[in-house]
Amino acid sequence: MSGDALLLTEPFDPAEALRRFTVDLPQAGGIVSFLGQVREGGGVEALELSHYAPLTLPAMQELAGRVRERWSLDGLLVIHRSGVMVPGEPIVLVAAAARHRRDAFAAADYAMDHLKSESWFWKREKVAGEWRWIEPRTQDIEDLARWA
Amino acid sequence: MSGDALLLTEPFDPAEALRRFTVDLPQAGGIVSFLGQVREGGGVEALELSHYAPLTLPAMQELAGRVRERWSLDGLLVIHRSGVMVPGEPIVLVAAAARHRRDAFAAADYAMDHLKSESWFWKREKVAGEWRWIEPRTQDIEDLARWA
Amino acid sequence: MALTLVFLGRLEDLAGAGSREVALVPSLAAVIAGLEPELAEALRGPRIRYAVNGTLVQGEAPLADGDEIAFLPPVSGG
Amino acid sequence: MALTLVFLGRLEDLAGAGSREVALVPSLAAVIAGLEPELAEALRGPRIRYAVNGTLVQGEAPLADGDEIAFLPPVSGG
Repeated sequence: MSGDALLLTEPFDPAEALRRFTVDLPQAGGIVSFLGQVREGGGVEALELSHYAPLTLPAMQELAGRVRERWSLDGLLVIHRSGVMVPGEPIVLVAAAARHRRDAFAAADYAMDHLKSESWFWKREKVAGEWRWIEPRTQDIEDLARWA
Repeated sequence: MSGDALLLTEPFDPAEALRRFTVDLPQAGGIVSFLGQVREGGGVEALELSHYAPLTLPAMQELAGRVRERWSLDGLLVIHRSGVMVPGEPIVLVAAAARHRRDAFAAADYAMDHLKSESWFWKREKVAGEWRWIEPRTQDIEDLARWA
Repeated sequence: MALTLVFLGRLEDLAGAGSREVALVPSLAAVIAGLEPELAEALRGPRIRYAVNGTLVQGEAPLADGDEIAFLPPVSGG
Repeated sequence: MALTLVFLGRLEDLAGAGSREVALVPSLAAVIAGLEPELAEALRGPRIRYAVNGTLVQGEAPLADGDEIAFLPPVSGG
């Protein structure tokens, strides 16, 4: 099965990543992708994600394995950035390829809900030159409850 | 608001279309895309979609308008092919950009369910040199019922 | 004084072409009655829809010279 | 005979650095007790998790020379 979980410390090109993912999967009828990027606006000058190497990538790989078990997929790709990013820069790309559209949508949606709430990333953002940590969000817990 | 509904009679590059869509939307936190392509396998040599010009594109534009009303989006893109396509070739690309992830997922999912079931396209596929028409599918009616 | 008929999907196979011209008659029912029996029967099917000049019509519609009548079977699934 | 402590997220600000070395002591409780009071109190918070050499631990864990102990606050939302 095609696909992988990657933790990158440098910028990446999501369109190119998606092109490479898709070209290997002519047997898939549908490919759903989610791209998360640093939002422009609200005075945010930069976003920094820190990770803890011994936990972060293994947990991403474990999540990818769970997604593959739960849905019938032809391929799954999970790319997550770490480090400092500026507005408009990609943070995360998830792509799920499946024979059936519903499987691809559900797998990408599930992967994002769990990446957002479970992944070992700590975020801070820079506003007016000051860094401040971003706390957990209630919405993420509600998103997770959808899959119980 | 960025985005459009396009009916194309020639091949297109979904990765490039998605890149152009995304670059104009730095204020969007998340972009969900669905790419449907002609599946390789099952002996299908080609797929032909025919459309009826006075109805097909206006209905796609009407659907895009409905999606924009129903969810809070920063951008929406709907591209659909017509004509003869070979396995691996893109048929449809839907992309929804939103501040919030859930809106982007729901809008792309809804747009695909309605494009598949309501759009004025008639398909036939070529297997072992013979063209045969593809009939409506029960699954599409079930998919639609999710949004009632 | 003519009408253009457009046959979509598998109706094209039954009609032998994607479109044809016929002499002007005043109603959809009269158009259909003037066609080959097998094609006419298919066009009267409960799931066939009609458009006159690009607008869907229910039941009957008055016809005029130059009108385009499209016969639309159910669209194909995904 | 030393331990490496790693402070993630906002704990890094409280500790003044992302990591530090401390002398070997036999338990997590003893490690925390040896730190500045404000930092120690934060590390005892109910939502802080611990990992020893990359493995999450519940409550206590025996410690040995060279162990890396990570203090993990709740991860940030999306």
